[in-house]
Amino acid sequence: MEVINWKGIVEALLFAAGDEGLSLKQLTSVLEMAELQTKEVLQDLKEYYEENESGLQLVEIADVYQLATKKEHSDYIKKLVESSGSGGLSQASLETLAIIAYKQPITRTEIEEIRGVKTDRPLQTLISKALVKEIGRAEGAGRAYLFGTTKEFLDYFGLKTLKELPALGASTEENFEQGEADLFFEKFQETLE
Amino acid sequence: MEVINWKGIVEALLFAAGDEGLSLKQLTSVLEMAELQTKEVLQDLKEYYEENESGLQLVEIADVYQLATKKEHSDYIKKLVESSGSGGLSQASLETLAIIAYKQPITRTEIEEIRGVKTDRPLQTLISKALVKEIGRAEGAGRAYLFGTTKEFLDYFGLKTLKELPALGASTEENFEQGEADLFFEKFQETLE
Amino acid sequence: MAYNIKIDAFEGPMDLLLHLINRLEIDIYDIPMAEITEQYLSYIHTMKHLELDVASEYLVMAASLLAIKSKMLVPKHEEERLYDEEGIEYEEDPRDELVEKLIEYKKYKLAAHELKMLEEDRSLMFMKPPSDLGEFAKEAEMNHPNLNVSLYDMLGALQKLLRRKKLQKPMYTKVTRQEVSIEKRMDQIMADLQAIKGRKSFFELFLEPEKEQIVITFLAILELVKLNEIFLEQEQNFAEIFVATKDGVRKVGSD
Repeated sequence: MEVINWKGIVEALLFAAGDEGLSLKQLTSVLEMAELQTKEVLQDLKEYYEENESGLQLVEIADVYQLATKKEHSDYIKKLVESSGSGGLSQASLETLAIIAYKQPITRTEIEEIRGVKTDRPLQTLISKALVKEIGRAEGAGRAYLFGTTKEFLDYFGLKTLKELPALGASTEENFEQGEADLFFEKFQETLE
Repeated sequence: MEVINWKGIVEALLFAAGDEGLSLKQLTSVLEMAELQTKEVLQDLKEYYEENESGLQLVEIADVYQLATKKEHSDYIKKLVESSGSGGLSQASLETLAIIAYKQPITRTEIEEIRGVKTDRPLQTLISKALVKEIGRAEGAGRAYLFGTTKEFLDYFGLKTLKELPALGASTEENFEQGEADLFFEKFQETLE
Repeated sequence: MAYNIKIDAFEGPMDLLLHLINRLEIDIYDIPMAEITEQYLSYIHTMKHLELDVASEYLVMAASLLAIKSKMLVPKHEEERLYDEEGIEYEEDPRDELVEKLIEYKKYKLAAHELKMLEEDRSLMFMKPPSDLGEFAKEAEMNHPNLNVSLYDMLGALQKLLRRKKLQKPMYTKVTRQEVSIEKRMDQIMADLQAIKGRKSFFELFLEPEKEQIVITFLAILELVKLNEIFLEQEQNFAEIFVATKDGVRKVGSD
């Protein structure tokens, strides 16, 4: 009989889920086992990290599990952030910039919905580098700031106008736009039938 | 004397960097050690993942080191994903991309000569997916754009560098086009007769 | 849409030719022009017959196949004879250029196949988004654009994000896919409202951030309103919307 490496599977799942983590429920349903068993596997993983020279740890907050780096290594991570701060834009900043470029005007909340993570920092970086600026306020209760790209953005990427941005392919567009309207329409049709 | 857990530190750093990855240079500078030593630590980490029941692996893609989930766990992770459809590139895009990858820098006309068909559309798709970019202009009257592959291309196919592309024409055709082998055998027989 | 079924099976005349060569088990270095031309033309006729839009490239190829075929029928004249370096006579084969092109094309078709396999293999690996390291960073660096990134880096980042995002969707989809029907959702909403015996914020009904779930909930609400099972209240424009049941309504779907 083949032994299934549940611990490894859970590690892989949590890793891929990133900062969002996974709830006990989600894990249980993916693993197709009882919650109690899932908890046991999680406990195993936790101990594995503690006993080994791993740089990771398992964190549990309100039944949501996520992987994180061990506190004792934070000095090195700090160094990493400082050393990469000087040149270039981080992946996070580039993602944010792309979203703003293609979907402006857009609020921070909307950007975060697309990225699935907090975006204060990258946004701050982009503003400080003058690639992005506030271009107005959204309507509605919050009156959130709307962001857009600047003239410097165009200059920097050698574009005359925003229209010169490469068109996103249909499949990209689809992922990006969520296809909400279509789904809506489909469901409506179903109810009509 | 306290022993520093370099392996754990590198794991934590790579974890934090996520799919942005870290170059050997970046790691070396954060760890403040010689490149050779950094490489040793990376090797240690790699072996640690292989030997243990970890769900992770260390990969080198697009010239940076990254952590990734082990392939054998992909079934479970896919359960977390919305049915993503096939998602892959179309045959036309793959052909165009293959020609560009092996013959870059290359103009659109040259690609079309090889494929024997118009190639605007696939080229557009590839550019919008950031797999291909303009890398200059050809000499001569038209000054046509020259195309080449991007860093994202390496990432998309999990290659460390362009040198890792499978050798052109060296691939075994057996499982590709059935009947070829038979044909070869027939010919062989004929020459024997 | 029917006429769109399409030549998609082939990536162009070269691809079609390779297919024919393969199917007819022909030696690519010794193509029987009459046979292949006939087959090729019949294929094109079929496409036309099916009212498929035959791209001009296919017709151009048809013409050159016919040209090669006729060249091969014409006997050689003395002055056209060719000799190699050692003075040995050889024939220039009218098929040479075509064969060369076919072989070249085939090479890349195989390479495309290899890329496809790499693509599949790569899709088995999952990466993690970079952690938010804001807490470690000092104040935003004010150094001006000497960023050393290109438009393509930005597009690349976007593609990475989109690839990754597919994974971040919470599990609800899979669960709800197994059909939380509108009827069921209507029941849930009613039960929910009856339990609190008061009104509930409209938005609180949309707790699961999954688009399918949102759509179903929305349709369920519309349906309930239509059936006069629930009321929607809003005190003024842009104010919060509330949902409430009538008192003592029967449960939807219970009859």
